[in-house]
Amino acid sequence: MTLLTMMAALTIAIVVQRNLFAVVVFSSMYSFLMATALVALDAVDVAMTEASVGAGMSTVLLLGALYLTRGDEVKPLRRSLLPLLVATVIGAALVYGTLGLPAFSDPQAAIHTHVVPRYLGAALRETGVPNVVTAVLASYRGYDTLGETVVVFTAGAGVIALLRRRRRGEPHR
Amino acid sequence: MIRDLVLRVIAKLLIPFVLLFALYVQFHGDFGPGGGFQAGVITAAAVIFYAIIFGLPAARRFAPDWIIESMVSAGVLIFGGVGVLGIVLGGNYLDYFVLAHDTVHGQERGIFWVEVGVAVTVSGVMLKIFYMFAGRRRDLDQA
Amino acid sequence: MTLAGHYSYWVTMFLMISGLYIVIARGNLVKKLIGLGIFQTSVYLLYIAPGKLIGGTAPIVAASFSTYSNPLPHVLILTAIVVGVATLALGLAIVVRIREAYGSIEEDEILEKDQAGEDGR
Amino acid sequence: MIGDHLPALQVVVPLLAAPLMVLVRRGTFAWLLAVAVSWTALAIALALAFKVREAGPISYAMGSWPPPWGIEYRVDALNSFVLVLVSLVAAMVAPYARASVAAELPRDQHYLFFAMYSLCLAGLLGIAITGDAFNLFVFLEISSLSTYVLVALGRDRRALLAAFQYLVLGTIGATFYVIGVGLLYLMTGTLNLADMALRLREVGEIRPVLAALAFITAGIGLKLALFPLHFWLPNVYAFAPSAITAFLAASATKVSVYVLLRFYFLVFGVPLVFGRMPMAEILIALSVLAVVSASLVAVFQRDLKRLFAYSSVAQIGYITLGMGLANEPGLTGAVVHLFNHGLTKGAIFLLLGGVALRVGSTSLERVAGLARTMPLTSFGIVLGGMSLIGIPGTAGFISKWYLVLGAIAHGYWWLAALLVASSLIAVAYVWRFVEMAYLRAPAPGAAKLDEAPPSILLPAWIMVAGCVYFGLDTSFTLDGARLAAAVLLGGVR
Repeated sequence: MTLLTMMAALTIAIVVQRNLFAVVVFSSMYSFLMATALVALDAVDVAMTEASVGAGMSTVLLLGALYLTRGDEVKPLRRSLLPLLVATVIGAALVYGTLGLPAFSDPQAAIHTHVVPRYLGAALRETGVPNVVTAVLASYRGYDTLGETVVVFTAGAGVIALLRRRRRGEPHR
Repeated sequence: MIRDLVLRVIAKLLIPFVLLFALYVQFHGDFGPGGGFQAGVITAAAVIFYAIIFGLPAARRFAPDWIIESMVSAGVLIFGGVGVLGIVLGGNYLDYFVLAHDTVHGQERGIFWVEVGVAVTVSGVMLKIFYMFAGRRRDLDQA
Repeated sequence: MTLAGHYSYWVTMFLMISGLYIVIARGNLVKKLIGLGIFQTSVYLLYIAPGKLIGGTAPIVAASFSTYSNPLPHVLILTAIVVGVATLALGLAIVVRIREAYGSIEEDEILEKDQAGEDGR
Repeated sequence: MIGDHLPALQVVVPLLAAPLMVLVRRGTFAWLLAVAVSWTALAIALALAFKVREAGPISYAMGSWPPPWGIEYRVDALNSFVLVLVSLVAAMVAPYARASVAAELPRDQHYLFFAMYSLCLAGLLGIAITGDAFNLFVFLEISSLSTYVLVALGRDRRALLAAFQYLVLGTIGATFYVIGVGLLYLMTGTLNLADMALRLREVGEIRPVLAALAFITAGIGLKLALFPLHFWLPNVYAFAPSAITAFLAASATKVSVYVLLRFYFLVFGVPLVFGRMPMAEILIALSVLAVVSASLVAVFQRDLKRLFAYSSVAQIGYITLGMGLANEPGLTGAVVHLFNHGLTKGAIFLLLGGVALRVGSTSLERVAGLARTMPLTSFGIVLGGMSLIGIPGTAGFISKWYLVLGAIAHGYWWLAALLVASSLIAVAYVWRFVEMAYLRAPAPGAAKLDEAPPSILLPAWIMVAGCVYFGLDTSFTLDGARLAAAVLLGGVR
C-alpha cells in the first residue's frame, strides 16, 4: 500500500515537473516502484520484465530521444480544465465499474475458479514446465506470444523505416 | 565513449557475466522467473552497456548491423516455423504435442524453441532500435 | 473493507487519470508519450492485483506450496508491457523525425508552422 | 489436410511473410511476395466463406489446446464476410502499390513498406478471425503499429504529425479496450469470447459489465472514427501514402465496426446493450450527427483526399446507424454497407492515388479539367461518387435501401426521411469534383498529363466495377449480410 501511494506521488511529480530530463528520471523510478509492487503481488516474471523494459530500455530510449530532439524544457500549459474534466469522467466510469468487482484476494472470484485451475493443476503434467507463467505464455497461449513477438518485430522494422538515414546521390548499401 | 580506466576494466569483466546471466534467464525460465523476452532484453542491455563505455563503433564491430538486422526477422521466423512444423507433422498450428513421440517431450521441445525465437527477435530489435537512435546523432553532427 | 479491498483499484484509477491528463493537457510530444506510458501501466495493476491470493505464492509449481496467485493475468500483462515499449519506440522515432522536419517538439508551435506553410502557398 | 488449417493460414501467411521481406531486403521481392500473400489470403477467405455457408461455424484450436484454455479461431457467417472484404481490398491494393510506392517513397524503404503492409493485413485479418478477447488486442496492436509507420512514411511532413496523433489516440483506444476486457475477465474468469458470453449471463453484479461496455465502446469507437472521436481520421487519410489511404479507408475502420458488432450482439447481448443501457439512442444520435455534420464539412474541403475522408466519417455513421437500429433490415444494411462502402472508398482512393501520381496533388484547384486528361480516372471517381450518394444501380443504393427499411420498421419515419436528405449533401460534395473535372478548362500546361498507368487503373477499375456489379447482382453481398445479421440477432438473448 505504501508502494502504491509512492507511485501516486511520483505521478504527481511527473505531471508538475517541467524539466524533461527530470521527468524521464521520475518515470524510471516509477517503473522500479511498479516492479517492486508487482513482486509483492507475486508477479515475479512481470516484475522482472517491467524492471528491464520500463526502467531500463524505455529510459535509454527516452534519453536518446531527448538528446536528438534537444528538448529539455516543457512549455507551461495553457489549457488545463477540459483535459482534467475528460480524464475525471473516464476515471469515474472506472470507479463505477470497480465498485462491483470482487474484493482483494477473494478465492471465490471468477478468475480463481474458472480456466486457471487447469493451468495450476495440470501445467506441470501436460507441458513438463513448473513455471506456470512460462507454460501459459509459451504453450497454452503461445499464439498470443507469437503475436507479441511480431509486435516487437513491427516496432524494430518500423524504427528502421523511420530513422534510416538516406544519403543523397549515393546508392544504399 | 568513456576513457576512465577503472570503468573500462570493470565493464570488460562484467559484460561476460551479464551475457551469462542472460543465458541463465533464458534456460532457467522453465523453473524460475524469466524466459526469452527477459533474456533478450538483458542481452541487448549488455551490448548497450558496451556501446556506452567503448563507443558505438566498437559495439558495432562487436555486434555488426547485418547480424542484428537478420536477428530481427530470424526470431519471428523461428517461432512461426515451430508453428508451421506443427501443421507439417499432423497437428494444428503451434501444436507442440506432435513434435516428439511423447507429448510432454514435444511440449518441452516446442517451448524451448519458441523461447529461443522470442529471445533472438527481442535482443535484435532492442539493439537495432538503440543503434538507430544512437547512430542518428552522429550522422546529424556530420551533416 | 471497501477502501482497503479496493485500494489498488483506486490507485489504478488515479494513475490512469493523471496519465491521460498528461497526454491531453501537455503540448510537448515527449511528455505526451511518457503520460501515455503511465496510462498504459495503470492497467497492470487492474489485471494483476485481483490475481493475488493472500498466503499464496508466485505461480511456480513446487511440492511445498499449495496456493498460487493467478498466472494468467501475468501472461497478459507481459504482452501489454511489450506492446508499451514497442509503442514508445515508434512514438519516439516519429518525434525525432518531427523535430528534424519542424525544428520543434511542441505541438502548438508545429501547428503554427503548418498554418503558416498553408497560408504561404 | 491443408483444408483444415485454413483459419490459421489465413493470418499466419501474411504474418510470416513480413519477416521474410525484412530478411531478404529487396523491394521487388517484397512486392511480389506481398501480391502473392494478398491473393492467397483472398483465396483462403473465399474458401472459408463458402465452407461456413455450407457447414456452419468453424472452430480452430491454436496449439491444439481446447478453448477456453487455448486460443480459439472462430469463423462464422459474420466474420467470414469481413475476411473476404479485407483480403479483397488487399488483393487489389498490393499490385497497385508498386507504381504509387515507387513514386512516393525512396527505394531503400520499399521492402519495409511492403513488410508493414503485410503486417497490417495480418493484423486486420487476425482481429476479424479470432475468438479470444486478448488475442484480439494483440492483433489490434500489430495492425495499429504498422499503420502508424505506414502513415508516417507519407511524403508531406504533416504525415509525421498525423501519424503521431494517430499513435497517441490509437494507443488510448487500445488501452481502453484492454481495460474493458480486464473488467470482463475479472467478472467471468475467461477470455474466450463465446465462453465469456455464456458466463456473463450468470453474472449478478452488473456495474463492472456496464463499465466494460463503456470502455470497449470508447476504445473501439476511437479506432473506427465514431463521431465525435473521428478527428484523427482526415489528417491520416490526407497525408498517408496513397495506397495506404485506400487500404485503410476500405478495411481498417470496417474491421473495428465488426469488433463493436461482435461485442454488442455476441458478447454483451441485446438485452444488456439495448435494454440496460440506452446504446440504441446514443448510437442513432451520434450516427445522425456524423452523417449530417461530416457530410457538410466534406462539402467545404479544398483537397479531394480530405473531402472523401470526411465523407468516410459520414459513411461510417450509416453503418453505426444500422447497428443502433438493431433489427433485421437495419443490421443487414449495416453489414452490407460495411462491404459496399469498403469497396467504394477503396476504389475512389485508389483512383485519387493515380491523380496524386500524375498531377502531383489532390487539391481541388489542381484537378480542373481532369476529365480531358485523365478520362478513365475521372469517370471512375464519378461512378464511385454515385455509389456514395446511393443512386439506384450502385452498391451504395442497396445498403441505404436496407437502412431506410430498418428505420421504417422501427417507426422512425423522420430518420428515413433524414437518410434520403443526407444523400443530397453527398450529391453536393461529389458535384464539387464533377464541376472541377468536367466543367472547368484545364490549367495551362496541364494538357500534357497522361492517364494513370494500367497497374493503377486496372485494380481501381475492378473495384469500381464491383461498386456497380454489387448494385445489380446482390446475391453474394446481401445473402452474406442476411446470414451475418441472423448470426448477430441469434446471439445472446
